[in-house]
Amino acid sequence: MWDVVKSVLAAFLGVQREQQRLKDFEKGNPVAFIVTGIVLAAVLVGLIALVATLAAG
Amino acid sequence: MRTLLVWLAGGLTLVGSSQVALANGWNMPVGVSSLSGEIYGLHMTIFWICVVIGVVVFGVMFYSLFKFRHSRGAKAANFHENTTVEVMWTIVPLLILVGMAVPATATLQKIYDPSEAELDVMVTGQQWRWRYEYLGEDVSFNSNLATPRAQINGEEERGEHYLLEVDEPLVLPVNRKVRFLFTSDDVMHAWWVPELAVKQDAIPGFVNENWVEIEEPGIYRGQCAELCGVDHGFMPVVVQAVEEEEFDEWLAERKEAAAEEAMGVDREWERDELMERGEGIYGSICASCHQPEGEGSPPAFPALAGNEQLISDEDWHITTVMNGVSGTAMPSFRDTLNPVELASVLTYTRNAWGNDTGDVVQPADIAERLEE
Amino acid sequence: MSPNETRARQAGVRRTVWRSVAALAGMFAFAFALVPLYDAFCRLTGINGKVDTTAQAIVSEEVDESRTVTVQFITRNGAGLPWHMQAETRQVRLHPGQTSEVNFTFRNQSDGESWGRAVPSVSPSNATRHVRKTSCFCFEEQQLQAGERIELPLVFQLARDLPPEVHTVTLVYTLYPVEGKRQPQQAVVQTKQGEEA
Amino acid sequence: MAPKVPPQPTLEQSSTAAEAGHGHAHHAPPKGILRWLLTTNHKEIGTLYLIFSLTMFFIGGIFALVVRLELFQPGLQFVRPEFFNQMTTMHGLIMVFAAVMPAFTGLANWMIPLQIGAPDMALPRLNNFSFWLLPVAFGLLLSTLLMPGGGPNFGWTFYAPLSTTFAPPSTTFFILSLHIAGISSILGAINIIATILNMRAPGMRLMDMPLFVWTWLITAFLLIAVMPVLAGVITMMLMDINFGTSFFNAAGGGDPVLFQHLFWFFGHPEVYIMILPAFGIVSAIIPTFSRKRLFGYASMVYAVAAIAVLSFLVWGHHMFAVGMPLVGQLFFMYATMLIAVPTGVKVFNWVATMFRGSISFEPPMLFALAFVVQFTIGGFSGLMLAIAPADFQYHDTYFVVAHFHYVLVPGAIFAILAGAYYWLPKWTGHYPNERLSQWHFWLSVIGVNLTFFPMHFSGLAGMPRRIPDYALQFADFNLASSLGAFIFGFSQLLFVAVIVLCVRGGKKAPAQAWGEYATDLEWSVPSPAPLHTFETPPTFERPAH
Repeated sequence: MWDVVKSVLAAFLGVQREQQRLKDFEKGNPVAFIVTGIVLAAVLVGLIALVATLAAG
Repeated sequence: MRTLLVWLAGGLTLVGSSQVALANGWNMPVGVSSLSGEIYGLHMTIFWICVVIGVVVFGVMFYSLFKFRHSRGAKAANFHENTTVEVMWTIVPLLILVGMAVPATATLQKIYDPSEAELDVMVTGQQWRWRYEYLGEDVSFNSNLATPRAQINGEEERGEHYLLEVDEPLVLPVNRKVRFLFTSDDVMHAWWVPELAVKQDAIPGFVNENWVEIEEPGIYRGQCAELCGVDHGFMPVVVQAVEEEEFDEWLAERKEAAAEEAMGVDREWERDELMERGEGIYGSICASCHQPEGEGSPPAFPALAGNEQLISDEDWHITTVMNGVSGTAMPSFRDTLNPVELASVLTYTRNAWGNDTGDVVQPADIAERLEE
Repeated sequence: MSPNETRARQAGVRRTVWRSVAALAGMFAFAFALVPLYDAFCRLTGINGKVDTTAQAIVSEEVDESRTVTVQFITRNGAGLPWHMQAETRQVRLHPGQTSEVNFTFRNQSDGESWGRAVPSVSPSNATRHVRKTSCFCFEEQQLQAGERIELPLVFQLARDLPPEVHTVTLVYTLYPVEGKRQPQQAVVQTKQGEEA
Repeated sequence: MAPKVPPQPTLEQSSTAAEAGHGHAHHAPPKGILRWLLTTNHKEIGTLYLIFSLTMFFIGGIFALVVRLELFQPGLQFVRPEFFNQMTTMHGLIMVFAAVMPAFTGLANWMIPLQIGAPDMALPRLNNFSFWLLPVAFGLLLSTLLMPGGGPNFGWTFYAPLSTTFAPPSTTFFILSLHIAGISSILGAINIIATILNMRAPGMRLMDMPLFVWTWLITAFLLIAVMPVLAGVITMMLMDINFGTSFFNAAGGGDPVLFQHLFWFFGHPEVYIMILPAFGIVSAIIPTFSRKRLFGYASMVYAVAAIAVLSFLVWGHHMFAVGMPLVGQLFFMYATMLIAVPTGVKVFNWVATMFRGSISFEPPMLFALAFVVQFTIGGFSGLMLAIAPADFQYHDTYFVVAHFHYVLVPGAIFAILAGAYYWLPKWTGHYPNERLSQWHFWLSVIGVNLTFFPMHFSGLAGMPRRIPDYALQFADFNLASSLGAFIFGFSQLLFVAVIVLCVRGGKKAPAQAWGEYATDLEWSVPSPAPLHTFETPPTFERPAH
């Protein structure tokens, strides 16, 4: 699970090693990646919103 | 390769010379409001950060293009990833962005400063003029483009403030916080004066607010910044900032003038008097849609010259001008023109361009309709 | 390619197409769902000065006498309605927690009856949620007979939790004609709604 | 700078099935116009898309030149403001929906099956239908110019209520044409997704696909997500105009600001729809002419995905001046700034690909290099625009016009031109004329920069967008912009000349027209590519590391 999250996080930053990606695509379940992606995107939205709320005081 | 360098040099010279020739007014103005300087500073900071990043990135790129040319016999290396480098060029830009966001957030917070204002001005956008109301002061007026059509059409030499001049500027005091309320009568407009660093949309049916504190007296010019129809380009904003005492005097004078005008409503007006006044009002308010000769531009803007209904039905004519027509560009003028102005423009349109009805609409009649 | 492979491919294509079509239908519906969502979001956050158009209850809470807030009333006449609307006062000064009543006069200056609606807007937007209206002419469409004049109240309370930085609240009402309700025969069936408000 | 083609390696042409006749029962294609009307061949449909897009590019370009002619000097000289507004609106609509988008769809039609080793698109008949919707849609749109009251005059963003209550009578036809164009895009997107997901050569995994295919896959998802929203918005407009609803009309309890939220929820991803495939093209060209593998293939894919996700979170940055609570401004500002990260990654990867390569400057490479530099300039101004307090000064000025034209003209359009030069040998079997291509490139670069660079200055100095006449202090900038626009516009005729010459003859191109570093599957079929390719799927072999 942690591996999936790590890979998706790497995707968000646009950074990934060749071997890791090969591993992902050999072993990984695409649905897991998509779901993790959506969840992390929601987390990102929440995070930006949180920072914005804090900054707005 | 040599051609490339020659062209590059040529291009740079061109850009450089245009900057020198136009040194006056090729960048965002520093402005005269309490926040405009800060916004200018923010703009320049981000600009220079972009320049530095650009120099580094394009530097490496052009170095590579020059150094690793195939024609020089360069042999390609065989690397195609490097996690360290990739993490670096993700993290470093992220930090730079945080560095940009901090001052930007601070400035934004100042823009949203809600402390109490000393003067409230309601700004209403209308196709194609601005209307200013000093709330609680009984002073309000329309502000129309003052540049003659002859200049626009090239029949006359263009003046210094071509397209950026109005018949009545918005007069504001310096060193007082002025709160603006923006709204619109028809479509979206945007009120913008670069030197004041205020740009806010005027939305029909809704109000928006913003504020300014001007620090230097002077005349500041801007334009409507949201496409609002045919004459979007002919809807300037002019703000005249004056010392506080001067402003108070001006406001008192305006109140007096309004009161005087109201007194004149009751007397019987001469036809010529109304016609003359009406022609002026028609030119600044009506002509942009209905055209200077009343020919209109159908289907959007009907002709007034020779308009059967207008000629035969005086009551319909008066109600239409007073109340406007819903769902069209024809606004209601009951609040924006006073009885004398309404009577003048009605008399004018009933008698100009061969509409010779001979009718004289008296200000007193209009006032009575408004009172009812 | 073997017939089996071809068939598998075709099945795959069919599956992809159906999923895409489902996603499309979902997004089209989502676009329309955004309209009420946006409305709800606006009312929740006060974006755009949108206010509730239904009556809210007055909350009995302690009046905060340490603060005084100016409430301005602005009335505007949209195009096409021969009415005149005016607030009896231009502004009131209130403490948060206090309730206030202000009368608005509506006059139909034509010789036909007509329907109108006052569209409310509040500025600044962060005050929107803290203006509780228990009674407002803006909740309903109004009908006026020829030459009729009515007075309608606005009863509202400034919530005590009005953000401390707010000193002035502006309530703006823009009067618009109600389309399709200008025919007298339609209007006859309706009872005069103004009196209920 | 002639292309240096190494001796062609013997290719294992896994039955590219070029040999005429060859067993398969291909119906004799109908002759003449019917052949083009009824074709279901991805290459022919691709050609149709590209020709259509080029035609529309010139029509939209003529509209732009009318605008630039009027703005050549202060005053109203050539057209009235009514017509000027129609020209700016039509220029935007045609360029976005009829030139750039169909050009990418055309390239996708031609190249995606070739790049993934498929015999055709997954849904060939649908493909034909989605193309032929386009001439209908844009014929209708152009015809509105002749209707009473004129064509659309409310800007390509058609903000309500200017586009509803106050719109010319032809607006209903404008909505209809946009609906048809939208259906065409959606059908195209479905077809592309179905093709990419199901028709890849055996052994080719998603992460083996060329970047052009990847970027198009993500673009197609974006299209499916946002085109229905556009359809929803224009349907609401249609109802407001014709059926008395009040979605965007304050008088009936609606809200004009809602229109902008919905429009930009579609509009911002739409911007990426027009740039992501460009990333794919450039990512194919730079390695080829640097004779080196693309740096960070995986990061490139992920960066595109990240940009696509973020594109749904930033629509509010088009609306900073509309009035929004502080929290909203901050949210959209931060989210927008974040997009700079994956975009930066892409630029860095391209530069790293060139670094220590062996670079030559054939026409496709020239356009790709110009793309990288000028797209980045557009990116910088985009970053400046993201800063909300400063955006109050930039918003709706020529600074914005400069920004999005840098991203779309030397951005998207240069990438399309680069792609065309890159694949012309595959399409026609001949190399494009070197000298003419060079002229085309240099005149385009000069023209584009002369047109759009001064717009940064006029915008900062205070010139609003979409005005038919301007104050005297903007005169010099506008003079330069107009000159540049005419140089750029007319130099595109050279491109037509290049294509015509290339179709008719020229230096013969081998299968691997740009050398051994162009390793994608399209280079394994002969040049010109025969009408039917990969009828027996090739076996994909991963390049050895």
